[in-house]
Amino acid sequence: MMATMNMIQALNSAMDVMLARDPDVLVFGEDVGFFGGVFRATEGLQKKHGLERCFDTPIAEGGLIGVAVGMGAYGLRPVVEIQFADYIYPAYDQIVSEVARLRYRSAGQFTAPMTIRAPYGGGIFGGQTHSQSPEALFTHVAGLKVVIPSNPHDAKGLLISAIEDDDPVIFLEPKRIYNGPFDGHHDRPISPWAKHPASAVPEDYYTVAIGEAAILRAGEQVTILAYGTMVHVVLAAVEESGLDAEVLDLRTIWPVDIDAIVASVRKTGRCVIVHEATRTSGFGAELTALIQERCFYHLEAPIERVAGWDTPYPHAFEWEYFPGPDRVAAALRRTVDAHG
Amino acid sequence: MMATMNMIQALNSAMDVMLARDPDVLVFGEDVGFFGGVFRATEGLQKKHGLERCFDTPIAEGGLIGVAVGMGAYGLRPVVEIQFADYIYPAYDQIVSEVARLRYRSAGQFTAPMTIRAPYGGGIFGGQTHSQSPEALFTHVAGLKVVIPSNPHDAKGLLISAIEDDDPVIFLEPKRIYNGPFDGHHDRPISPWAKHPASAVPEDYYTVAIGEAAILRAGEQVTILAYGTMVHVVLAAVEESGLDAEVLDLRTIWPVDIDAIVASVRKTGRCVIVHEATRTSGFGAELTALIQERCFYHLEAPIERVAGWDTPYPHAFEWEYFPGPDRVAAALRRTVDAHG
Amino acid sequence: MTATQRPTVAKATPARQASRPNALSLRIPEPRARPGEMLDFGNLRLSRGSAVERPAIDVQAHEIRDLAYGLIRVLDDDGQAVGPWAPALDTQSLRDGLRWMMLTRAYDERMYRAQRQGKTSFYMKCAGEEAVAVAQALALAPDDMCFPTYRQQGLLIARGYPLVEMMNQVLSNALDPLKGRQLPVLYSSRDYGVFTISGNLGTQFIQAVGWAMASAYKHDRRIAAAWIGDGSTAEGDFHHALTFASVYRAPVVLNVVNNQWAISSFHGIAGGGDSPFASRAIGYGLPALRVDGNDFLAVHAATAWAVERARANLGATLIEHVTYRAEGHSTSDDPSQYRPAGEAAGWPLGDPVARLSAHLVAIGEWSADRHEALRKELLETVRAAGKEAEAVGTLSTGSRPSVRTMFEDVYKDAPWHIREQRQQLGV
Amino acid sequence: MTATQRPTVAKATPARQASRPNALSLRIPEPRARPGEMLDFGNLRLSRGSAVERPAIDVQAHEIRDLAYGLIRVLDDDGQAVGPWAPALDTQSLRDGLRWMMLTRAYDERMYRAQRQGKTSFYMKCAGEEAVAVAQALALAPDDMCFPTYRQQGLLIARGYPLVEMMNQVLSNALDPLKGRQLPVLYSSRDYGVFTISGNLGTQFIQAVGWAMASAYKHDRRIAAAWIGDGSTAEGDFHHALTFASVYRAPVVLNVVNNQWAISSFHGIAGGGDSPFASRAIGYGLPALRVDGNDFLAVHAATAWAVERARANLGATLIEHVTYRAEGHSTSDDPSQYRPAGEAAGWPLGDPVARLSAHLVAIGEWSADRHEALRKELLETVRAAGKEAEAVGTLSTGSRPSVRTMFEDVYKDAPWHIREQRQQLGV
Ligand SMILES: Cc1ncc(C[n+]2csc(CCOP(=O)(O)OP(=O)(O)O)c2C)c(N)n1
Ligand SMILES: Cc1ncc(C[n+]2csc(CCOP(=O)(O)OP(=O)(O)O)c2C)c(N)n1
Ligand SMILES: [Mg+2]
Ligand SMILES: [Mg+2]
Repeated sequence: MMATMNMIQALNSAMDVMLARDPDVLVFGEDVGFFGGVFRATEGLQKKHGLERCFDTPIAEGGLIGVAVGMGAYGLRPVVEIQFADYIYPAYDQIVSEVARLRYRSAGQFTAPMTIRAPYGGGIFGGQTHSQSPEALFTHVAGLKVVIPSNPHDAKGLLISAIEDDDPVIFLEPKRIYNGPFDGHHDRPISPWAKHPASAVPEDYYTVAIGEAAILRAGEQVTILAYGTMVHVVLAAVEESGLDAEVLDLRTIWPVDIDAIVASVRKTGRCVIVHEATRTSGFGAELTALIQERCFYHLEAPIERVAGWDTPYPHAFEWEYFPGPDRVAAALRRTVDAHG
Repeated sequence: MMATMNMIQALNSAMDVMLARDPDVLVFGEDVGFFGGVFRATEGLQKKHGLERCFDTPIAEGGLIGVAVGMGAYGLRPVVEIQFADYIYPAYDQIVSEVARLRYRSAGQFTAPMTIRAPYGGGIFGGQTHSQSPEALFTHVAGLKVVIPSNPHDAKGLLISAIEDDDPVIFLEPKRIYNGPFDGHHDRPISPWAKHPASAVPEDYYTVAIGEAAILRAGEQVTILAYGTMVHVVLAAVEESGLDAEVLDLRTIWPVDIDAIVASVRKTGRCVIVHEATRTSGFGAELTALIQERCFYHLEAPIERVAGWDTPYPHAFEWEYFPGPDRVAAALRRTVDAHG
Repeated sequence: MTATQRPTVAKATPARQASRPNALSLRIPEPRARPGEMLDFGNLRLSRGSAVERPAIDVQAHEIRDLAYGLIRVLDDDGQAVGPWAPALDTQSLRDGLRWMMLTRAYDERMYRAQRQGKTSFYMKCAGEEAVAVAQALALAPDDMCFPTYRQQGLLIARGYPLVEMMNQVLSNALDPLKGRQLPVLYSSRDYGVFTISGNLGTQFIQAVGWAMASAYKHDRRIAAAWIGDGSTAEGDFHHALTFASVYRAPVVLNVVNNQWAISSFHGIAGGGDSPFASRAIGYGLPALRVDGNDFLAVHAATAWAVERARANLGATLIEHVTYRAEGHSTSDDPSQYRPAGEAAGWPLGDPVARLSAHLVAIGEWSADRHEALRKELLETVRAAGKEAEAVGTLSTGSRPSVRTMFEDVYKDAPWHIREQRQQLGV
Repeated sequence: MTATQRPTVAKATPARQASRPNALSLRIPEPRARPGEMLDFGNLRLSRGSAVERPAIDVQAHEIRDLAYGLIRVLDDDGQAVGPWAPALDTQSLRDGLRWMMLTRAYDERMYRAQRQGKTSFYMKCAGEEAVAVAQALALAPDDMCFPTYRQQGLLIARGYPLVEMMNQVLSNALDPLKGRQLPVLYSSRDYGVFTISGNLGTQFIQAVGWAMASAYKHDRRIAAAWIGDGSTAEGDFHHALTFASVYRAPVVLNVVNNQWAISSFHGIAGGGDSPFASRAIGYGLPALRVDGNDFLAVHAATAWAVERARANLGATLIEHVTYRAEGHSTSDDPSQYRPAGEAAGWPLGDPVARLSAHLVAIGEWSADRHEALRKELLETVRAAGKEAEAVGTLSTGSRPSVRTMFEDVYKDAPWHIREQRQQLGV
């Protein structure tokens, strides 16, 4: 049975399905219980599955991840919500030193198969502490997987895969597109998910594989790598620039779908990488390095990065900070025009 | 007056000089007071400058950095020690959300001019929690400077610069070379700093500027970028490979000396980057991206990264994990031999 | 005042039926009432004003552990100041306090509306909690350093920070002292002794201890004060603050503002059910005061005690202010989803403005007419300030800070990469 | 037992002379004695064995706050078990306890020497603290889950984990169950209910609470136990553990092993000066027991109480074990640099092995000869195990785990980048 869902509904449905299928799945975090989460992703789950299966926690991100480690060691599969990715840092020690390393240091005796959900990214006038994109702080940590969906269908399928995965998954949700795709044209009317094909979501169980990119548009002139909200911005920029670009939605950023990337860049010889995170040491740096190591002799132009500036995300300058379609289009043009 | 110092003595001397010059400088951290630190970097400072100027703290890295933020807001210049860089994560929220952003978010009203010293890196059989190189987790954070010395002379001069800097500085100390340079040949006799020219250190105040790389060896065939212990490994690899490499000791990794890097790579057309940190999303990724953006048409071979494997640092495999001179030399040879 | 109270009957925690005898089961705490249910404040530990002793400031912490479980109150039901904690505040101070609380409320109402009108993105009121910040501002010296959360706007108002400046911040306009960088209400004023408010909960608590340590190190006389919400006490920073304050005997007043809710989570989720937040201090050897946070005089008296103690180099005090968040968490919140509608009105400790006003009336220094006149005057003050600020600009219209400033203050001097990025944006 | 005690005269904290009257000053706590100074245990709160009541396990936490400040003791100076906490342990259990403590000590001595001989990189003893882990292992059920620090090797030994396996781990040889990945002494054994020990202090404390919550959620009967050092209580994880344990009433026994030192920092730097660590529990509404950690019977009795309480679904207990780290922090440490040489010998609570042995003698179940014979037997047991382990390999010689395994278990299945790196290394 298919239904039309926005991202929040799709995520909710994924947790609902997994709570029903697996008694070892628990959902918890700040405000996720009775209220259903500040973005309402867990709405109704406590009522349906019981107080003990979906509940509020104290405001202590390090505490709730620590608890999830212990639960994982017992044999449960916690799905925890960090209210905003900007608030994940108090849990950074538990994530880096414990969650990511449990399997390795215990030689497989203990594992922490948890899913850490966190809304991330800008575009909502959230200021510097409700807009961050910290994905690169996790891709550097061996033992973690990092997943970022860009539409309802993928969101549900990937979240189910994450919950079933025996490794810990950092599951970052682009909050700007919870309720509708957003192409960066903030001055145009908002479009709901219902008009987008990826809002057609099976009501039951299904998975989207972790580690596989989606080619959203085939093209010859340039490869664009993006994830999350930026996928929609990129598609708009491609359309507006009239270029024949190949657009990859990475979906899983680590371990990334290296084969899809290499195949595309070898074909186009040019590449632009787009993310919202601050540029320096962002995930675009790793992508650039991987590509130039593998496609050096195919590259006809420098790989460009379009990214957030190396400043905090300032409240008043949402659209000057946000890497919108104009900045992407300009980079595309530079890249396509470049020749040595 | 010059003296012969190892790195510990040079660091100690920097703090001693600054405690004497500036009553607003305080030194604190776990075990740094009466005992003088587990690596003895603060030995004698409490006795000489008084209990209140160099003291022990509770074991709470988040707490001691938090306290340093408040002291910075008051007008002091705290110099804090994190006993091992591996234990900096409990302070990550205070560093990312507070230390790095204080000036920005208060529009300059409040600043946190602190120096955070932390021994880092491997080569001492410290296992996975006494060997880490977390520098990239700080280069991604706007507002932080990251400094990594490779010898006693630079260590003292850079530490004084860091203490005097009005921005927060993450000061990572390659613990393997505290007592002598180490070229990665673990099976050869240990050489003390006294035999190395950089052990000649002025006893008094001097600075080495933050943001400036040092060209340790001029060369034409390939540029090598390194910092910390790896500088010595690289020099050995160059000598053993017989190649005419240009070796840059970055010293400050952020903001990095981009001019020196670009000038060198434009000249040689080839580049190898060496660090101990795990490879994926390590600082080598950012360096690679910066170089290919700026030197694309000068590059004759892919930029290579020689780095720690994407695993925790395993106790028994110190030398299989450590990127030693053989791995560096092999990368040099590949890079020099490469042609499209 | 306690009309809605009913006898204490603990609501049973629904627990899955244990499948085995003697099996363990998990307790998930729940509030006594949810939307549609009867109000129930039966677990609020109340004391009468005269019931709680006022010790000397140099008392040993362990001698006054009981104060963590009582409730310091001064104003009785007749509006009289009674008991050992009744402070010797002159009438002018009381009238000032009333004015600032009312000004805070009027300001909140205007800015809340401004957000609803699309003039800014976000706003947070402190309705019902005004006594905490205002009475404490009065008890602190003007140069003592404050480390507040987003819900102590009363500090700035009581210290005389210009309303227009506050509004400029909330509107992120061209005159915003924080240059449009911060979310509304995350003020900062070095000149008025208010530390830059963080979006990350809890961080300021330990920072205040550091500031106090610095002041002690410099043989200064200034002390620090910090605030944290009931929910946020669960963060590690809270523990760090108590630990460091105890170890270094830091001159700091540490305040827990227990307004019963942390967004949708009741105080029991933060661990306020089995032991009051004030009692956390006991284990660190710090004195704790639990105070009626809606009683202006009680808050003032408790704070003055802690301030005097800190200033005498006797170290930190933890004060729990028992109050109630009378409205939503923020403009993004809808509390009717998770708590009974009448809870604010039924709150047994009443409203701080009404209670202080009643006290002034009771002692013959105030009247309903003067109250109403003051209300109108303040409305006008706020309206005038609002006009002035909005004339400069709002988040959506008028003049904004220069985009160029977006790249400033990341570092003291912009490094090459920031300069390069500024040029890329063409500003 | 308390020969070196002298009257309590607090050592004055040297403070810079305040330059202004009434100026603040910073207190930096110092231990009562440093190398070369007279021993001073005057601030140790002792109680006699009969002085501390033993409440029913379903007591309300607030009724027994005093237990956080007393000291539960059972063995008196004559080696008799006295007072309400004297447990009904049969002789065989006592002899087992003695054996395991002695085996732990013998094991420690051998492995310490192995490190000195270059056979491994690092080692940590628990000399003087053996009663904590061993008596607690006895009081817990074998399938209760332990979350220890690096200083509870006695847990594994008392649970019968093979010595050779422990040695293989310390030597990082080919049979190391952790494949050479962990620093020596950071054991892990799922089969024996011992969680993988972290190099990062404190993290396990809250994890144990999570495990206990899981057990409660599954209506299991197993409980969890966690240990943390006095120094490490300052970490946020400690506060998280107490908060979550209180909120969800988790079936867990939370132990603070107060061995007076954290490397070179005395317990006062962790905030143990103004209030005992046990008292931290009070503010969370959790019961606290403070126990003579060198008194095997007292540790057992206190633990049994907490275990019974947790198993009855009454929630968590915090136990502070007052003990003494009789030797260096680790093989990297030299305690003579920062504490008086005779402090261990002068420790008022004596040595746990000697005290349990004396008790068995006093009740006619042991003798000096049997003690000596056991010591020799255990020495031989350890020697034989050591030979066996070293025959496999040490960190520097013999056979090591396959290098290939370095790339395993980062993830369940190695992704492309890990496979690629393994190929690069050619393994
Ligand atoms: C570290 C962190 N975690 C989560 C949040 C999201 N958040 C903002 S306010 C809030 C509730 C705080 O409640 P409380 O401390 O009781 O303060 P109150 O709002 O009641 O004044 C939460 C969870 C945050 N800002 N920072
Ligand atoms: C997060 C963290 N910070 C610092 C350290 C370094 N360190 C290792 S042991 C130790 C002292 C711990 O003292 P305590 O908790 O009292 O335990 P004890 O060694 O006395 O058993 C320190 C500071 C660490 N391992 N982890
Ligand atoms: Mg609250
Ligand atoms: Mg200790």
